[in-house]
Amino acid sequence: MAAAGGGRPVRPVAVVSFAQSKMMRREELRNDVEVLQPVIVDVFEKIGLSKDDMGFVCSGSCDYLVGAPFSFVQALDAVGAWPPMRESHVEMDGAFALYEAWTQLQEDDIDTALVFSFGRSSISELGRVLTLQLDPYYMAPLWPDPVALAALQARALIDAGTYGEADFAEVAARSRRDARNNPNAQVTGDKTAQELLGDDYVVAPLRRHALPPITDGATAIILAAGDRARDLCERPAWITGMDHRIETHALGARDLTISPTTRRAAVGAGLLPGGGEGSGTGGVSDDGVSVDVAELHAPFAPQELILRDALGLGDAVVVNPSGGALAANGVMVAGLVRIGEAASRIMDATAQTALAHATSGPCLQQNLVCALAAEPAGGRR
Amino acid sequence: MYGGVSEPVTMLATPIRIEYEFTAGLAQSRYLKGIAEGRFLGQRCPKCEKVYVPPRGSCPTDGVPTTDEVVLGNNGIVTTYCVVNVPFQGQSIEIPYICAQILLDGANIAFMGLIQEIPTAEIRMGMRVEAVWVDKKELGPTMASVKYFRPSGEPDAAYETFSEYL
Amino acid sequence: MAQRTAVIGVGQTYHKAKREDVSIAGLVREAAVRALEDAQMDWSDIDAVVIGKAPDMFEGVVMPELYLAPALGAVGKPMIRVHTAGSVGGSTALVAAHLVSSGTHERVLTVAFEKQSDSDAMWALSIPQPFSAPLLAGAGGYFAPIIRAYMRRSGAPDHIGILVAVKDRKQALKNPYAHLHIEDISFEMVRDSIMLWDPVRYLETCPSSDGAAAMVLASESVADSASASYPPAWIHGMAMRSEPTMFAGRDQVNPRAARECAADVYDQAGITEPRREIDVAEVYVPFSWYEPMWLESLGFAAEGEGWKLTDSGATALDGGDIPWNCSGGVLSTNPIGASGMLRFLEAAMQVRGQAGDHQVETVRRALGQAYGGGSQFFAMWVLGADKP
Amino acid sequence: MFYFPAMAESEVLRSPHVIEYTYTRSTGPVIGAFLTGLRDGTILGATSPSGRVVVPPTEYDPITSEEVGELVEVGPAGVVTTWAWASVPQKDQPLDRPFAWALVQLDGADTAMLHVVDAPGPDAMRSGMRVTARWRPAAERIGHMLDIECFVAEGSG
Repeated sequence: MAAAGGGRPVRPVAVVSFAQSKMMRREELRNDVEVLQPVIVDVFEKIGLSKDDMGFVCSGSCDYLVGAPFSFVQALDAVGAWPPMRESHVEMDGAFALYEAWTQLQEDDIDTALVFSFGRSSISELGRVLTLQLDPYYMAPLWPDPVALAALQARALIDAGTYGEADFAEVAARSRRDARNNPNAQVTGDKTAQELLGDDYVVAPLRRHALPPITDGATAIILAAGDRARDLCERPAWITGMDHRIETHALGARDLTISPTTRRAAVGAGLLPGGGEGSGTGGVSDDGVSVDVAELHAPFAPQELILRDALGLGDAVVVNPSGGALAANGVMVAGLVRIGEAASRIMDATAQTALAHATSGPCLQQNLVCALAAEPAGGRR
Repeated sequence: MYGGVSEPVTMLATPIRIEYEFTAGLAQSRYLKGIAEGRFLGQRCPKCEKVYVPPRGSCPTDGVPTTDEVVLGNNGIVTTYCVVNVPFQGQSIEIPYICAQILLDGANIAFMGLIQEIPTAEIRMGMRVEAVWVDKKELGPTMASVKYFRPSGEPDAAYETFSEYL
Repeated sequence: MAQRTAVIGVGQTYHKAKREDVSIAGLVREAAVRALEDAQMDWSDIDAVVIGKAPDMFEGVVMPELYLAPALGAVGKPMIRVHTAGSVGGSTALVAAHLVSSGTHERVLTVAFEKQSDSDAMWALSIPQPFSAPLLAGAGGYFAPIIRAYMRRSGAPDHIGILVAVKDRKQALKNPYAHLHIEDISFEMVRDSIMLWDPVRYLETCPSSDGAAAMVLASESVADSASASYPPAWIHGMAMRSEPTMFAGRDQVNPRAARECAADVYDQAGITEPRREIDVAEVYVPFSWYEPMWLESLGFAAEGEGWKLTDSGATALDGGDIPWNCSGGVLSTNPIGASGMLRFLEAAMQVRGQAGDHQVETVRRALGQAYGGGSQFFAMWVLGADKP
Repeated sequence: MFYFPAMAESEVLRSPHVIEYTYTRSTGPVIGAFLTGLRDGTILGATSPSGRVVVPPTEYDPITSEEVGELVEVGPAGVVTTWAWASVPQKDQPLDRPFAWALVQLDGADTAMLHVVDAPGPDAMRSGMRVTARWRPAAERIGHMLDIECFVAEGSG
């Protein structure tokens, strides 16, 4: 009965609770555990559960971001892992921890899972930490910063004739406007794209507004399966499919103007018809994802445009009503927040269907797509 | 190349330096302020009532904030120990020396501490020890304020009184 | 219901203190290519890749799965990176296994590695932190007091640790991949080696190694039709458990997470008497005294009695009824991120009958166990020659 | 202010912290051959079974993961496929004056390589422009990406 080779569930699983810290440039007083703890308390209180009700716990974080090996160990104190828990950790954005929890929930032995992630980007030289993600022989020794790599991608997009700087500014202006309605957002504003184009270049062709902020924060989600989800939540946000794909690390072997793995993941998540591995060449697509809301993890403004094209999102789709990663970009956190925000639109009945996307690595190297809906996808039970 | 001989390159040295601005956080800052005053401050979990030192702001078993502050004793029990006889990077003490788990009076958890002023052969489980601090004017919000622990001269604690902390 | 899942390919590197002949990618590929060859598969046959390692500070590469994706045939596929401290090799295998047992994928490649010689393991494991107490004891100093507590509690005589150290090094001589091959290993040699963290002697500790391990996990239909060199090793039970590093009243000698993890995995496998029903075990023993300690937590002996099993020779490949760590174990090979997976992989090799000179005769069921952190993270699986 | 209402911001302790190590990376045969080539003033690519010439070369094809074969000489000139202008160089970056990051596809290569271009300003840069390697003096080359100090516009010396 399994949906082998794809990301479509046999067993219906839903997001039933979502919490996040107020995202900010710098948590002045609290350390990681102290930022995380109230978020964990909040995510449980929203549905009246406790850690003792959890069948599985999975988290995402990064040792180099924290500046200590085994940094996830102390984070477990914020949960209270006693009696002993079935628990695991990925050195990835929390969205991938949620993927792991979701696959484990496909088996019948557990009904609930807590997923969380945390990161304080302000305490480190963030650009240099992210540089260490690169090939350690050929790329990292040149110390290219993530802005430089995103700028190479942006230039490729401009050269392809698809988009220009005004389009990047439009993405930023809309994100900041929308973020005004998000109490947890860090960067908000009502400047027009025209006004934003007066910003200086950081690494041309990227101006200040096309960059994400540096953000400290934490987030948590509770997943529940089948009837348990219905008992816990009036409008569970059912995960109707989820998939993620990675591209080669060699930037010079990629076409940086497209995101074929985002499209492939959307196919895997059941949002687009199958149609061969080779599909998804970006640009205008006949097959577009049809959802009410999409939360895209695009740390740099041009990347939103690449993702929109990869998914074939039409004008009817509301993109990043939370303000997206341009409004708050907690490293290791922002992807899981996208899933939480998309799920919230279902839970608060502003949407019937939603898509959440998370990314990792330079220039959208790794992409995850999560499909959410007010009804489970023809699931059993 | 170099005098006509050139060995193939087989190794690449990559220096990596990342700087951080560390924040101790609320619980640890409180604890270190206590250390700067020459005393150990623990925190009690409101749920299980166990006293944690050093406190981390959260009860590791209940997952709730630890709220009440508790002033702990200067003395405690060696629950278990080892004698360190291996040099390693970052080590600041001459080997061999004793590294012990110390259960401070009033605390429900032992922490790792250095034992001095006793031959390594005479250390034993259950020995009572006391903290030795740096001079008052040198006290600061750092663990370096506690120089080490030494035998207090009190009678040993019975195994049963600390066996649950092993 | 969980889908039946099996190991259909294994591969590991030749482990050494410094594998100066390969890059990081070269190291992981060496293990992965062997696993694919064993499964008679190609990169293109694999649906997803799950990779694990210990802290990124070892190699100074943040989230190295990004760099390694094209080295491991992952381009265009799902890739997950697991990090659960020392147990990570085991947890990584379990995350991969769940991708199959949940019905998500049919063929998953899982890899774990550490290239410790790129830096210094002692440094990377315990980078001094601001506000924390100065580094007192180094890696072994954390576990030595716990070992002393075990000795006090069980009344075990001092020579037990030496017996384990000798046994595992002797067994390593039969494993061509093992890092340490100490031809003249003897009781006297271990006894007379320097006391590093009293009561732990130098030869009672694990080495620091470069190495990688890889497995191909497959669904029932794939395993049934596989043309692999050896029969599948079926997963009969798998479990993970975690508990906090320290809390009031924590039993650090015989942690509850270890006992509950074992109970869960035995329950799934229908095992009630582990010593009788399991033929061979690969268990994470980085300090020799952890053999008697884990014999107890894993239910092979009653509490306080584990050392008697060791003392009687029951855990030896040569003549024991429940051989432990026939490969030489962590005491002979320790690329930290891969060490846990090596335990899981060696259990598979025993079930599949491919362990060569360190093969135990007729293995129907084998246990693989890994632990990490301050004895707080546990991962285990039981594999069997028959379908569960 | 969650746990201790009396705790003021000024009371929270802060400290600088550094993670620093000089990693020693064994190169293996392919990276080693490439770095040896750089030291000796040549640029090598690897031929993959798919027919691609991969530069800089890895032990595997960057798409198919197949093991690469023969190493071939490429460059030292090529084409900028995309670029970005760093007006404020950051710590440890290759040049201490404004420069361009670029992906450069060397003559004879099928993949582009990340490096930098020394140019008077962004107006001197465009995708498609031809550039060539500017080598460090032979005596200073050690087998490192920066044995190529940077790329410069072809014909600009």
